[in-house]
Amino acid sequence: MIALLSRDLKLAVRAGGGFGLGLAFFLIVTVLIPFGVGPETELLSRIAPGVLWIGALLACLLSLDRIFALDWEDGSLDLLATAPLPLEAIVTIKAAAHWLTTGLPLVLAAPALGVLLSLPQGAYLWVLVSLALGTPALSVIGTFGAALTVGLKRGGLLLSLLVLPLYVPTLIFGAELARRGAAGLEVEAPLLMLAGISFGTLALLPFASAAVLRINLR
Amino acid sequence: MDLTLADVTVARGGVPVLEGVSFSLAPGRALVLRGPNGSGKTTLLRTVAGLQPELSGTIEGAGERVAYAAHADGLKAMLSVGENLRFWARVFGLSEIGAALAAFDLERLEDRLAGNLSAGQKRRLGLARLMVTGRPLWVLDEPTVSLDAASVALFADAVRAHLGQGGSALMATHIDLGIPEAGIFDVTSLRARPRAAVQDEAFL
Amino acid sequence: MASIWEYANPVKFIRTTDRLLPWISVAAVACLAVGLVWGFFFTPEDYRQGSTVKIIYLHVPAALMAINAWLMMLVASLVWIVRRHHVSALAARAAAPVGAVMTLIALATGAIWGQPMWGTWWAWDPRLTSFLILFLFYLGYMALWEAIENDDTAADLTAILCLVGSVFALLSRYAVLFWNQGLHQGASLSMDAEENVADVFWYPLLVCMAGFILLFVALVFLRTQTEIRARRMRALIAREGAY
Amino acid sequence: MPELGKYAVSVLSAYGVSLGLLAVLVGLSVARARRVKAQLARVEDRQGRQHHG
Repeated sequence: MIALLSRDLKLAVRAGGGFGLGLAFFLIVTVLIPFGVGPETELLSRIAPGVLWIGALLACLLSLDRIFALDWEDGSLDLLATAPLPLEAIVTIKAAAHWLTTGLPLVLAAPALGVLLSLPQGAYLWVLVSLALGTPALSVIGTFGAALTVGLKRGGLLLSLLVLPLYVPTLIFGAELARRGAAGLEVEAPLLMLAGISFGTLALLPFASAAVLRINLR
Repeated sequence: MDLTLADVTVARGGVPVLEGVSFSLAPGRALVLRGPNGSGKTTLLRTVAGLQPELSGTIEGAGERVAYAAHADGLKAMLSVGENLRFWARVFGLSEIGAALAAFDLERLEDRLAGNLSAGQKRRLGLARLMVTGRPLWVLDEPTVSLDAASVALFADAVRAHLGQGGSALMATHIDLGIPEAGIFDVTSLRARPRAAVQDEAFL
Repeated sequence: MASIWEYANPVKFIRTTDRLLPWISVAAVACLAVGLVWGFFFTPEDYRQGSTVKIIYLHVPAALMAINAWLMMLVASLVWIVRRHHVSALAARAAAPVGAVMTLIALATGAIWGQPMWGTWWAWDPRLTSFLILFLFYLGYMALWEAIENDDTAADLTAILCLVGSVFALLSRYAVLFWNQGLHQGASLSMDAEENVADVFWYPLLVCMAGFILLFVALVFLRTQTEIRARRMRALIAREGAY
Repeated sequence: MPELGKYAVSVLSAYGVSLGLLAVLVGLSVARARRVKAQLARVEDRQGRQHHG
């Protein structure tokens, strides 16, 4: 299992692995927002938590089709399916690798980009917490979508269409947690819901992803 | 443990391609599948490897004993030869890759990126992968594609060494490998009569 | 005693629904005509909402069917996964566009109703927002059916998507309620049938709901027949090629 | 025609949009049903002749 994880991480950071693309996209989205809505500090600081969440979500979406597509094309997926690893473990590791190469860098970059959006002082912690708690769910849900569309030509757009509605609860609770934290309101409810979604999807969705992958491989 | 197929029917996209396939393969033996293109050899091998379910019949002695190699080698261009092999070894719970590198004359290439190999070298690496799985039953689909005569000889030696250690091999290939332990199994006579796909039967 | 699963046989399904379809269609049209005419011409205005109350005869039944269509797809998907009856999978496929149009009607009428009430075409009211999300789920489900060539693979994958989607749709519903509680305290539109709807509005509404249900059943029967025939045609052509 | 008051446009457009959408849905469903039925009949006819003739 560790072998697969470390291979995926290695591949991501080597040339052509696409590591950093998501991060660059996140940066560009955050830079473009003020051009779109105007430079008014007060407005920016009010929408900053939501913008950071949307940016992270889109950056995440951008790299989903790579989760299985490359292994599908070069035959690795067939070979992995005959390996002594259950497919459930394989999809979980794939999701973990996606999070480590995409989600985690986004979480770490968010405070820096928060500066560009004049994120209020007290909000940094909550943006960080909500993204750290929510992005794993984005990776796991995205892995399910990637498994659904693995054999399809031009699956990229379909993948977005399938995954975006599934992202709604995570986005709502994540952004709400960041917003409430920033405003100094009670955060317990969204915190619990976001944690529940993350752990729930992490525990259950790999079974659906593995079932879908098995169907696509046969 | 023998690999035993009893009255197996395999299907491609739901359409039966081979039916009544029965044979058994003992340790130390190899079996070469013969048959024209499209006769279902690949489908049979994929079924034995557990990548798709058989339509009917029973397959015993496959499953966790299979190391499968197909047209696609499953190599990562951005990893070196050694890294590719070591990865597959670790997936199968092993770590030693020296013997595999030596058997397929890949030692000098160990640190080269797989993406920079020639087609034949890639193929050799793909076959070397079989040796690091530690699995007794090799299931090989056209293993000698893009190999030159010297490499085919290397491959035949590796297969014989594997058989000598009590392993077995089931392969689809058109060339004569010169392996005395190998039997021939011609699938031509077992081709399924043309009929509709199973998922369509309810609609006919 | 014939088992209900007999109707899972495509031929039997087509024969039975062929007999039922004219009756259901006539009943659907009759109910819709009576209910809508009654509601449109012969009900008074609401003291608060004025004549916009007449929109509920479309909005409420459409919203009802938008949700029930998804539930039906969920049940059909489960039947397909457990018992692998092809008719079940095709019925789910046939219901999706109907459900999507019902959702669209619920959204459109909701927005049109909201325009004079809220002074804007669209407000992120929790209920409307939920229907918008449901619409996205319908779109994804239909797109997945269209994208996959192998019929059984498509049935399997869409069934799992429907299952997973149902859980997330429910989660979204709660998320949306939670998300918007701060924005429109108490001001959310109360077009719930149960709440404060007097009998004079309630009876024509019931007739309209019956009409929408019958229309849905008729459309799903018809469209399932079409899907079965299309499947049979593909199977015949494939067999032609095989011989 | 009932007196719809100041909301006439809203009410009428709601009915128009909804009935229009329903009509499109029914129309497309019926049209496709007819088309597929005819195509199937043609294929069945052709195969029937091949098998018996």
